[in-house]
Amino acid sequence: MQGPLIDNLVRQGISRRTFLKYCATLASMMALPPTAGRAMAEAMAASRRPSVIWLPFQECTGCTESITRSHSPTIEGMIFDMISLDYQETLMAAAGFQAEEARHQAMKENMGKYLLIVDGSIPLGQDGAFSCTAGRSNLETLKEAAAGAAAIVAMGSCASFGGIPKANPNPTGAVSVSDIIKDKPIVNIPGCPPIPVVMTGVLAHYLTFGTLPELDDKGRPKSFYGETIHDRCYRRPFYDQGKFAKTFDDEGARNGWCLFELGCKGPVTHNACATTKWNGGTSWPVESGHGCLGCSEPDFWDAGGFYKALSMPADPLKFVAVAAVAGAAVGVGVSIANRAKKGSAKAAHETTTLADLEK
Amino acid sequence: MSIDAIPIHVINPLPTEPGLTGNALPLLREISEMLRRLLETGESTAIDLSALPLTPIDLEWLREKLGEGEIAVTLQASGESTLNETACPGVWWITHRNENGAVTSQFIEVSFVPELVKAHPEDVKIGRDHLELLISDL
Amino acid sequence: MNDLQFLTWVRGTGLNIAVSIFLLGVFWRLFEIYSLGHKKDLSAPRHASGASGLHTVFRRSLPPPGMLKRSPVSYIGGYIFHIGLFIVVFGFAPHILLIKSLTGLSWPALPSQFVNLAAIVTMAAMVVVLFDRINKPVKRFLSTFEDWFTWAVTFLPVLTGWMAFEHMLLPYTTMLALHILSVQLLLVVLPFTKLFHVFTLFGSRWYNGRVNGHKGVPV
Amino acid sequence: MSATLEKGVRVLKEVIDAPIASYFNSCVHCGLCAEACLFYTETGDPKYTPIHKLEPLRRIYEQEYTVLGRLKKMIGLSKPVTDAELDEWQELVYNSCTLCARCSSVCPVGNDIVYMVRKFREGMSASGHAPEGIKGAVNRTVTIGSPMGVKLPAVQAQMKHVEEDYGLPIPLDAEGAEYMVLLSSMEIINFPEYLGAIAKIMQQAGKSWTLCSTAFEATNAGMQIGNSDLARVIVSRIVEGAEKLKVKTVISPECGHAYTALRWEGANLVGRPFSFEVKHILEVLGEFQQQGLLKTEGFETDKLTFHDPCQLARRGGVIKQQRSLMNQVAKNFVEMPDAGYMNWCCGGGGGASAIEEGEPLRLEAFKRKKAQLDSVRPDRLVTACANCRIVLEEGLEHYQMDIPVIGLTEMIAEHIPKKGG
Repeated sequence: MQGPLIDNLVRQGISRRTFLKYCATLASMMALPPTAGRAMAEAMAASRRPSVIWLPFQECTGCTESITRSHSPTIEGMIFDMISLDYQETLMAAAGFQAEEARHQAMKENMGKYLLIVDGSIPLGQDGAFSCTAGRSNLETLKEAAAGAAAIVAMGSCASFGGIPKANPNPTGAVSVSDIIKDKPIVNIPGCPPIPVVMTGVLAHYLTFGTLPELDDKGRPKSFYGETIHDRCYRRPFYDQGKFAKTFDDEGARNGWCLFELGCKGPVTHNACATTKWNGGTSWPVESGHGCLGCSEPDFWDAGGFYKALSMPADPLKFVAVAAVAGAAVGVGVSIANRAKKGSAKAAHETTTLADLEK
Repeated sequence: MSIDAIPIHVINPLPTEPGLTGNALPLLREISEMLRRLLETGESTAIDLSALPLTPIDLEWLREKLGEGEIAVTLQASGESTLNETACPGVWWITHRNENGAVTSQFIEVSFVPELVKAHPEDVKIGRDHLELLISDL
Repeated sequence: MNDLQFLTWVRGTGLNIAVSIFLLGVFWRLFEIYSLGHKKDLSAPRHASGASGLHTVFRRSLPPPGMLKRSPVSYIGGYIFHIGLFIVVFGFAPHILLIKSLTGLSWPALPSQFVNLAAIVTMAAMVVVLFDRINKPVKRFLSTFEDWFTWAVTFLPVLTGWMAFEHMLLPYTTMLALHILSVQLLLVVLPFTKLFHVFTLFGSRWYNGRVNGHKGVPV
Repeated sequence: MSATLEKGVRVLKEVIDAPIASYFNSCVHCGLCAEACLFYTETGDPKYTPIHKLEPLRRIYEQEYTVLGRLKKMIGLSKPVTDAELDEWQELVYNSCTLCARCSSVCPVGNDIVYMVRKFREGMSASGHAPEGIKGAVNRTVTIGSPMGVKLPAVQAQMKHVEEDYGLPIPLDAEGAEYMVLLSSMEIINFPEYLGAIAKIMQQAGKSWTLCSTAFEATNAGMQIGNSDLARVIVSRIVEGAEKLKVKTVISPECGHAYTALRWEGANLVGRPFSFEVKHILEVLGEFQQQGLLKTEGFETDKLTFHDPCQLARRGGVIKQQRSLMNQVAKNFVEMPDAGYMNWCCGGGGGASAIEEGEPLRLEAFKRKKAQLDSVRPDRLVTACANCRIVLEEGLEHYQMDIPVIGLTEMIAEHIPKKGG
């Protein structure tokens, strides 16, 4: 697969116009000016194919699945042709020493220039023994790979924020990439899994402009994570009218009413699902009748349960009964003391006579 | 699979935004300015309609004001795209759809011919090679 | 701690602490106040219809003759902000869900936009009432730190709730967390400040009404 | 000579009860009670805000009976009440409060502020902070028998006069009479017509009645100063007198505080329910009127209005009787604004009229009554409280308003046809 990207695409039956159209749409999604679409198309078409090393840590391969496997060949999948994916355990044919050798080779040849993609969280517990590759802990591997990377892309919620492995009680001591690497530009592309077009958008931006796109305070590309699911949700008007589905199969659910009461985390979840949708624009969780889980936010797994509305207590109120009893006990104690005090004041009462009116 | 096959439908869709936001009118002035530039310098320009705070009603209003022109181009590329000339020649209304027919992006392009309609020299070369191969085979 | 963790904390541990202190305070204070007891009235009662503690509990919600004119801001502002608070607290769907999850009680919600409007009106009325407190010599004279503090503690939840709803100033998640936190502050201080009148006002009206009811005076 | 701060605080600890605790915890400092108090409305001075008059009591409550208050006192956030402070509060608790209870009837959270003032006076008097004027009145009531120093011979002299003037017997110590009539010393000295009026009314109704030689005086300065022990001494005389004479009903005279002291506080002071009924003279007249025992002839034709004594109307529940009695004898009876339940005090109730140094403030507060009268412009003012009557007359004179003040009972009696005439 040598030569410019466009040749590869054409070989796979994707026309230049299709690619141009795709780039225009991608630029639009990333809130770039229309001219950027053309610039991206030109840059990517003539891609200089940077070396990319993809490290999987504590992950489920869902992120890889999301980006590379769809029901039909997609441009997202094809776009991987514009990079030189020099190490990806799941996709690469090589194994064992051969694979490790490829990684070291790529790192050496492209020192300071390669892009590092990470999916999965990094376990710190038991000296990192929970997840090792080639006899080395993920932590070591990450530190080594990050040292020579131009930038790091944390793919998915695990790499971005720790994800499910970090969920309470976090037995492996999982942390995110940005918890460890502090001296490299890091883009977080959270989601469980993340939306494929975000990955391609970030790659396209990097290839076109040589920089990472603008990020929010959690390191996510603003153009995709700038707004909440709730803000862009087609069910939003029902929220404003106070029309809520109460169960998953009631009249309200059938009428497409708001899923807030069923635990939808749309209001606090920043992602582009409502606009990009999933599976080639077929649908997305809320459209299929289920509330948003909030998977692109840190610690979404521990945010009080998927089926509990945001305004409901995240945990059962454990101390209230004790507090009520304690309050009553304090109250009774004070009452007894007060009554004793009042009683002794009464007992000490000396009948006032006229003379007692004077000091 | 098309979305219509999924049996969840909004039975009582809400009426769309009751009114115009007022953002569409300045856009007409912008387009007129873009046309002036096209005539003076030959420079093509475009507006990304999804980047602007326009309601469906705004878009409808804009579309209606710009009118229908003589040329309507249909592009089959990972879903259908339409590149329609408006009643103002040089102003093109471009809608990209995906394989499912959903609108993925919308542009107004001000150019003599939309960029996407023109054949790329590389493609023309491939076509010529293909044609020459065809002739030599005859 | 990031914004979602902050939100989860206030929804979990924070709420737990706040509701516990609130309940502890309420029980403690109610016992402390009402256990002081009072003497039985030995004078012969005079019965009159409409004169009783229960009557006064309700009747005292209306301004006595001539008073509305003497202090319109207190009454109208007070009505608006109390009713507004009631609408906002008990009419907004997410609040009802919270109450339902805590008590099992539930009722239909009001449209969110209406609640939003009520919140704006409530805040406006509260600002007017605050201005009246600053402006009116009597109110200013009576006011202590507690009066300004409790005003702020009551105003903040409405403000933060409204700003969260309107996506103002801060991201929704942070604002929502601040909103819940401000409500918790309100819950924590309520039993120990003049805000406790939400409980004692019924007792006070009842005592007043009963003393007068004994005399056959419908107050 | 044993009044001390410590004693005052101890007495307050005794009287602070659940209602007071509830009231202090309910107060939101809305200031509406000020709008109901004539001492504030006429002076505009915020220190006359009713709830503020209780500030030392509030602190004692908080420091003695709440955990947080105790803590605040310990760390110095809540200062102990001092003699100097109570001295300063004397004016607020006595001079500028007539126990009229208008504040109690407007408080939106339902605080019975006057209930608290009454209790606070217990501590004020026990700590030696009661005003000289009321102390003198208490002294005279306890030692001589009446706040104005009237003794039995003076009463007997008036009885004789009245018997001569009206030609009707005034019974004294008649055992088994249905009614025992009490007087206020003002009626004995200033308004002897009252006794004559009673004689006429009782004769027409055919009821037996009597005065009591050991209990002719109804007013209770002990209650006004706020000392239950002394109030008990005074009220016990009446109870003993009524029980000795075995009367069915004791009639409280046209005096608001006498009525409250006897009707509502009396049984609580002596610690047991009465074996007789207590009625205000207007209640008795109202009953006679309903039973057809009160027949009058002729009408007053000039413009009359009625001043409701606070203790009778707002604090006593007697509101309708006076109106129907007025209408029986007056053609041109007009009501003042706020009349009846929400009437404004004359400014001299609750012992305030006995405080000499409080007079300038009383006269200032009288502007409220003046405004009420100005809006009606009556020819004469009728009331049913001898104390109100004196205070009203003083105020009217000060503001040079030529409106005579008369007692309702006397006015009714004037319309009772002479026997056989």
